[in-house]
Amino acid sequence: MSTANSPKTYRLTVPSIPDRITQVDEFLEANLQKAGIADEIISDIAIAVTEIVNNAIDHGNAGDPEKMVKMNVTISAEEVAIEVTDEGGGFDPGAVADPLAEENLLREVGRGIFIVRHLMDTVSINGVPGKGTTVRAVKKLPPATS
Amino acid sequence: MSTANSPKTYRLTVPSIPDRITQVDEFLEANLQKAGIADEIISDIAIAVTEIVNNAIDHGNAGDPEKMVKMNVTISAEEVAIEVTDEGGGFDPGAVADPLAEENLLREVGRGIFIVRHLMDTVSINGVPGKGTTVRAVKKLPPATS
Amino acid sequence: MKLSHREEAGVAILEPRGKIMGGPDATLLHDQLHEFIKEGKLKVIIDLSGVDWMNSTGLGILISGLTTLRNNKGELKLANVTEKIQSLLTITKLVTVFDAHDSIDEAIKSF
Amino acid sequence: MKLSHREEAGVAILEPRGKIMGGPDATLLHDQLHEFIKEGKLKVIIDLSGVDWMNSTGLGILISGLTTLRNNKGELKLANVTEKIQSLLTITKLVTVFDAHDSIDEAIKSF
Ligand SMILES: Nc1ncnc2c1ncn2[C@@H]1O[C@H](COP(=O)(O)OP(=O)(O)O)[C@@H](O)[C@H]1O
Ligand SMILES: Nc1ncnc2c1ncn2[C@@H]1O[C@H](COP(=O)(O)OP(=O)(O)O)[C@@H](O)[C@H]1O
Repeated sequence: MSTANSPKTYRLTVPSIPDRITQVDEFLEANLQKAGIADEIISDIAIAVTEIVNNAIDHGNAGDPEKMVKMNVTISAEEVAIEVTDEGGGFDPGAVADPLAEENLLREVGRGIFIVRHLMDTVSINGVPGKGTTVRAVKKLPPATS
Repeated sequence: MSTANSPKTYRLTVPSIPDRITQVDEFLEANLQKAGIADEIISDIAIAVTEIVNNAIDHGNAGDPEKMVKMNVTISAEEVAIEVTDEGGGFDPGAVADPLAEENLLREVGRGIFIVRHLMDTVSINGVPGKGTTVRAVKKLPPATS
Repeated sequence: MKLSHREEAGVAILEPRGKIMGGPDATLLHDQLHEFIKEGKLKVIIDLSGVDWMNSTGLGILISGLTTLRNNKGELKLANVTEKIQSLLTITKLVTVFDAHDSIDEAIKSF
Repeated sequence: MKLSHREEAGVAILEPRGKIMGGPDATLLHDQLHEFIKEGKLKVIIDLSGVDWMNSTGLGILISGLTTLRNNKGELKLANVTEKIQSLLTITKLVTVFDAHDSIDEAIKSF
């Protein structure tokens, strides 16, 4: 693979409009495909990233189209690192209700971060009141077979 | 009132498009207002008629825009009679579930005919398989005070 | 029906106006409730003061709002129920299902 | 996501295709389920064979369909759950909530 040794970073900024998630996904998947990453892994990353960006739009920026969501996608031979930053009030991930608790099973929402942690290898959430939230999630890639 | 002694019939035919209910209501209310009927009574009739026409569109004609719903509104000094006919398969009003039963209270649907019977003085439902359903509902008017 | 909404003391307040008779009305109200759920606004009041009348479609929308919010650990309250709507709630036994209040203030305090 | 639907043996079958990732998807699916309820079609199957993947928005839509239909005395079944979706249902414990079948035929028979 030609990109094997030099990490590349791709950047996208979108306004907080729910329908823009389609554009975010297309941008992400196109760049991962260009880097020769397997479809199986691409869909895991895409699921996780759409969760994170939906949260940034809905919760962080509360759907205010004046507020932006920034995404960096860094692809190296070893991993794909995603960083999503919003302009919201930050939040405490420890305070999120357990989506596996019996009484929460029929809730329509509340599984996003849980799924991100399951699909990605490392996830860090940095919410600073007044400065927004940055979520960083990394997916390790299998060693190249060629 | 000038129309006191000569019953007048107004006719409207609409295709089975759910949004057309607005037009049906406007047609009905305009004619009842013209006849000098009190607002209180107009809204009772309007509630009942929108129930009947929604049923004709949704259940009778199953939302097929090629099938029509016909409405006659006859206004006399004594009463307002409504007749709504669809092109559906007819139905058995006796088989409709009781909307007051405990286990049906949280259903979103199933209260229409019950409400029509409550608001109007006489209601007859004539469903003929292959010939559609005609619902006739009459509201008695209070004696004129002038 | 026309629909607007506002927020007060952390409670989302829906303000339908006009008549709730079916057609486009159900979608409008339902979409707004789902928008609230997505944004984590789970305390919702429907202010009925501006509603001239509703038929069973309107009642169905209220029930859908109630059950959807409950499934998501939220709560729906009604405020300013007019006489005509109160009578529909009574004959359909839905008075036993909804928590209705005489004013927005009282509805807010009841959460 | 693209959405079509058909009917078989008195059962409404929803056929979403593509990815279910949020934005416009939720409204589309939810409106169609409400349309079914209005028309009295209360046995519904969601055929997932054409869905590449979904995120929690998709799971939320499935739950909303399930609870909305149950509230209306209907039932929702899943058919042709792909491996990726099955794994999401498993880790979120939603396997215990949904009735899933390997084919449309089996899902129809299960009502
Ligand atoms: N970027 C963010 N800014 C502020 N709050 C957030 C953000 N991301 C997540 N949250 C909070 O964490 C909760 C759980 O998020 P998640 O697990 O994705 O479930 P959902 O988004 O379906 O509610 C959200 O309801 C919200 O309160
Ligand atoms: N014009 C009609 N043609 C065929 N079936 C009808 C018609 N009107 C009513 N029905 C049947 O009667 C049932 C009860 O109607 P209704 O009390 O108005 O409740 P809803 O329309 O909310 O289901 C409907 O679900 C439908 O099965």
